[in-house]
Amino acid sequence: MTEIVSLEALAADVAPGQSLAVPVVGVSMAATAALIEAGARDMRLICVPVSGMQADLLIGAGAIGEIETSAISLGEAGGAPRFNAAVRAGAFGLRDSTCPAILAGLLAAQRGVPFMPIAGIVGSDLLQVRPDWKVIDSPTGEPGKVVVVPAITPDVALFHAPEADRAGNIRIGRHRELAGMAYAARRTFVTVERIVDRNLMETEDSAAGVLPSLYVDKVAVAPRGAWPLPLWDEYPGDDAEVARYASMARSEEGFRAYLSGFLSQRRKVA
Amino acid sequence: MTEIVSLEALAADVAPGQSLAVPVVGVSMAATAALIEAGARDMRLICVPVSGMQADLLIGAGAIGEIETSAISLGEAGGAPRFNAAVRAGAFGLRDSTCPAILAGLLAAQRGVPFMPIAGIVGSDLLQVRPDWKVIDSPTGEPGKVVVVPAITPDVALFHAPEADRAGNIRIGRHRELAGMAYAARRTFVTVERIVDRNLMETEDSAAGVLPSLYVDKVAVAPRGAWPLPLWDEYPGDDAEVARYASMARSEEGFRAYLSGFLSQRRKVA
Amino acid sequence: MAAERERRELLINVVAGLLDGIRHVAVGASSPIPAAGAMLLRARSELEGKPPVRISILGSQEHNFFTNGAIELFDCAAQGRVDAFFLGGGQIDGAGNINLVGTGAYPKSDVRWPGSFGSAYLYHLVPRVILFREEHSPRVFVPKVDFVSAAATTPEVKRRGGPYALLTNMALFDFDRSRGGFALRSVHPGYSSSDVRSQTGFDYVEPPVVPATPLPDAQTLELLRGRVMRELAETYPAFARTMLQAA
Amino acid sequence: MAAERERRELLINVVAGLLDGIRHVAVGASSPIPAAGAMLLRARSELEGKPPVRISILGSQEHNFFTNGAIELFDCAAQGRVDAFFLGGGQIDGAGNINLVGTGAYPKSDVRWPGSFGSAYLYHLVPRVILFREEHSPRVFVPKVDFVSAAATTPEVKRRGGPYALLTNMALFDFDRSRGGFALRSVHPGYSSSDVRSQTGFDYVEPPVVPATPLPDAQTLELLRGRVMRELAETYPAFARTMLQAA
Repeated sequence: MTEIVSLEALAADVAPGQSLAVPVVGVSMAATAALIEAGARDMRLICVPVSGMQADLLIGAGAIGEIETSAISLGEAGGAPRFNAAVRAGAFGLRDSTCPAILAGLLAAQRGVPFMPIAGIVGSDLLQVRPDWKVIDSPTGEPGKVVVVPAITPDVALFHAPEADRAGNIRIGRHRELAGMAYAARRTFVTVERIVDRNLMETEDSAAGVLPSLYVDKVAVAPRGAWPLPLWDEYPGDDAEVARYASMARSEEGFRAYLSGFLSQRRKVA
Repeated sequence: MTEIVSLEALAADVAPGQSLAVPVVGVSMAATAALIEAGARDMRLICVPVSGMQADLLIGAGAIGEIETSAISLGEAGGAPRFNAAVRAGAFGLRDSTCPAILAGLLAAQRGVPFMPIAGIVGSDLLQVRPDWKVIDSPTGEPGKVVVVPAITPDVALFHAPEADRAGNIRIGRHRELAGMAYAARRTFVTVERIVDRNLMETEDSAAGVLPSLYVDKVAVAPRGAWPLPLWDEYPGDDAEVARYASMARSEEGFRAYLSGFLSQRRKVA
Repeated sequence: MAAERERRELLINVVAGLLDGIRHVAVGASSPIPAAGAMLLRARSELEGKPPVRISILGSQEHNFFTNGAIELFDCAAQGRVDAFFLGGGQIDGAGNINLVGTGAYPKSDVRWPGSFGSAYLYHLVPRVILFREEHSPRVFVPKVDFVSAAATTPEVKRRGGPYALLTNMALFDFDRSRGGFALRSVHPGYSSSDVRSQTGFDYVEPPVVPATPLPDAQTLELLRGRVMRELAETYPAFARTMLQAA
Repeated sequence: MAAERERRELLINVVAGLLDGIRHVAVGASSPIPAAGAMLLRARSELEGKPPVRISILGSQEHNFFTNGAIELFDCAAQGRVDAFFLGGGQIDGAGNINLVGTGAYPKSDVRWPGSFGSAYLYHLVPRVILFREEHSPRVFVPKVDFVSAAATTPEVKRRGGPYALLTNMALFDFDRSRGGFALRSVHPGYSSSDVRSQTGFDYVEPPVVPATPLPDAQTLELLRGRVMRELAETYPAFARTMLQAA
């Protein structure tokens, strides 16, 4: 059953070498700071299906051993400087992907099958750099070549959401890829803005937007836990802060200065 | 975009020989009556993943040319008499399945891939009677034998739900297999208890339980449209009526008498 | 009526025992005895301070932890998140295979049953599948099923799931997966091991002395007749009513 | 500022023309010009009584018709329910292949871009993919991309999707799928066809007389500066503000 723990306890339970799945909406920047504080290292990051400042911070902090992603970008603020530098330096294992392939790999894990077929992709050089992807003749149904990708089973899925209830049910709204991460992962850790007393599963309408506690191992409260990224229905992104990061992180020293400020800022909130 | 039409117009737009996907929760008994009134015949019924009185009525009325299902049963009221009689008589093509295989076939259509792998099933005689299912060696990921099933693309998906809004968005709550049917199908027809003026996509909570109008071709209003079956949040099943059906439908004559009463009853409601 | 209640209470108590140690059990629709067994286990675990037991009852609003539609039970089993499930069968054979399709030649079965439901899948994926069939007769327990809806053992593939026990009105059997067959564990009061032998169409292992299936003790009966029946009434009002009226 | 506004208005008008006839267009995040083009088409279709146009803008709350998470755009495209989409590229070559990964040898790219996003998939599945890249230079338009994120043509598989046109700051090209290459359709006012030739690193077909890309007419400008900018402001407030301030 779901445990309600402190942010520190949540972060401390991710071991070096483990794979960590993170989303693009509902990013737990609070847990990211806590992971860095806890000295996370050699993590295998799985971006579902892309990432931005969260991945760049973890990379810059030296926490990443391998990364699987369809893209790392700061959006309006431009390229991800620590990612780009680390790629040029060959600082970690790089598994370039394409969005639906990451989602298909997670679905294979959700379904308990070793692989998942996926439309498109043929002709892409991704097939050259991903020898774990294969092109096969469809064994049944309409004949034709189909790409298949292996299951992705993250050790831990980690995200941030507006609310949990006391039982550990999480309100995710339409962001069903958050549920997909949890179904596929061995364990799921969630940070939330707040814990509510009502049962989120109570009505058909509210239950429709809920990840059941069955899939949730740990919950920690982290107010403004996505900052400076946005959280739906709660707060917009702090674009100026992301731009400030983009500018400072261009150099290693600038990144260090930003990171130290970011960690103490997050400590103040917590 | 979604058209709002009469029940008769909705039923008239299902052509002989077409495949029709129907669910186990959110059954449109109103459209079933309208289809029978319209003289539906040679339909290929796809039960998602099982059916009961709806399939049995269509079978008894001679509307079914082929049926794909994991089971046909009247639940507490026992076996489905017209189904059982028709199977013994070889009255239609029978494609026996198992629940997750039907859902996997629909998912393949949703994903635009020709097939879908599925766990389990090995050793079942279903593999003998379903030559379209294959056992393959997994082409990637963990080695092992895996069953694959072909895509199922229904011509029409048909179900009943509590509400549509004016744009054709449908409130389905947690019953996501209804969305799955619609994603997979070429066209989707929905009957509803009522059409509401508010936008069902308005809030994150309400949107989470909505099938978007993008997938909905026709909507018809049919009050108590699932009767005598239940509709979540609206009314319980009329178990006495289903039991009366089960008893009458044991004979061909009894079935005829029941059907005639059922059709005039439904006409009165409409 | 009182005898019928006792029969059911014995079965519910056996079910609770078979489920001991699980975290999540799923129960099919219209399965009041398995559901009551699961509720008895949940109540006991709570009283004894053991880890909580989660019960999913298909089709129930109250006992529904799922929000992803019809596939979720199957996905959940595939992920190893369902520890126990119940299956029945029009026919069950000595190898543990079950038939939910029909008798005679397929497809024009002599007797047609509803169909395989999710059995072909769940039998592979749920570690503790309890075969529950009240009618104990040679027409149910056959040497070889006419149609294998779900196979009990498949050495050609890795699987975590399969039969764990078979519970009937007369007896309780264990299933030995390495051997692929049943062994009589106990016979319910009122029957003898030779009654069981004569009513079972397949062969099975039998210990030299066959114990009687234990009756529920006083504390269990109190739980069962109180809290468990109240909880059960939310999902199975008719069943709970009969049980209470018989009291 | 006024010149910048005119440049954008021309591009928006071309985009609307390229989308003519579609029912559903999806637009990536941070793509104000494609989004404005789609909104212009929607407004026009409404005025002319043509079938309604649906616009999905990724990451927008207002223009979000999806309720099934990140996979839904991709599923929707696979089902044939997305008629048009926009892709860019750090490099685009004469065969229509695009590179969103980086230059030089993989994986230690000389210049690394964000990554392939969904391009490898959507290029196969969306019938009308419009390549939109404002910078028109030989470093973008190369003879052969260093990394194929998404391939334009793949005779070895059946596909409904692929490039339809390429729109830049200087010109508009059509893509011929049977030949697998571009043909210059028109050059924007202020540039000549030899400007285009000198700034394009790949070969392409050029008609004997190259027309100028038409400017938006008065009615279009009215729609664009009024209704379309108001609608755009919901999703791209900063962009809409610049456009209005330049007026």
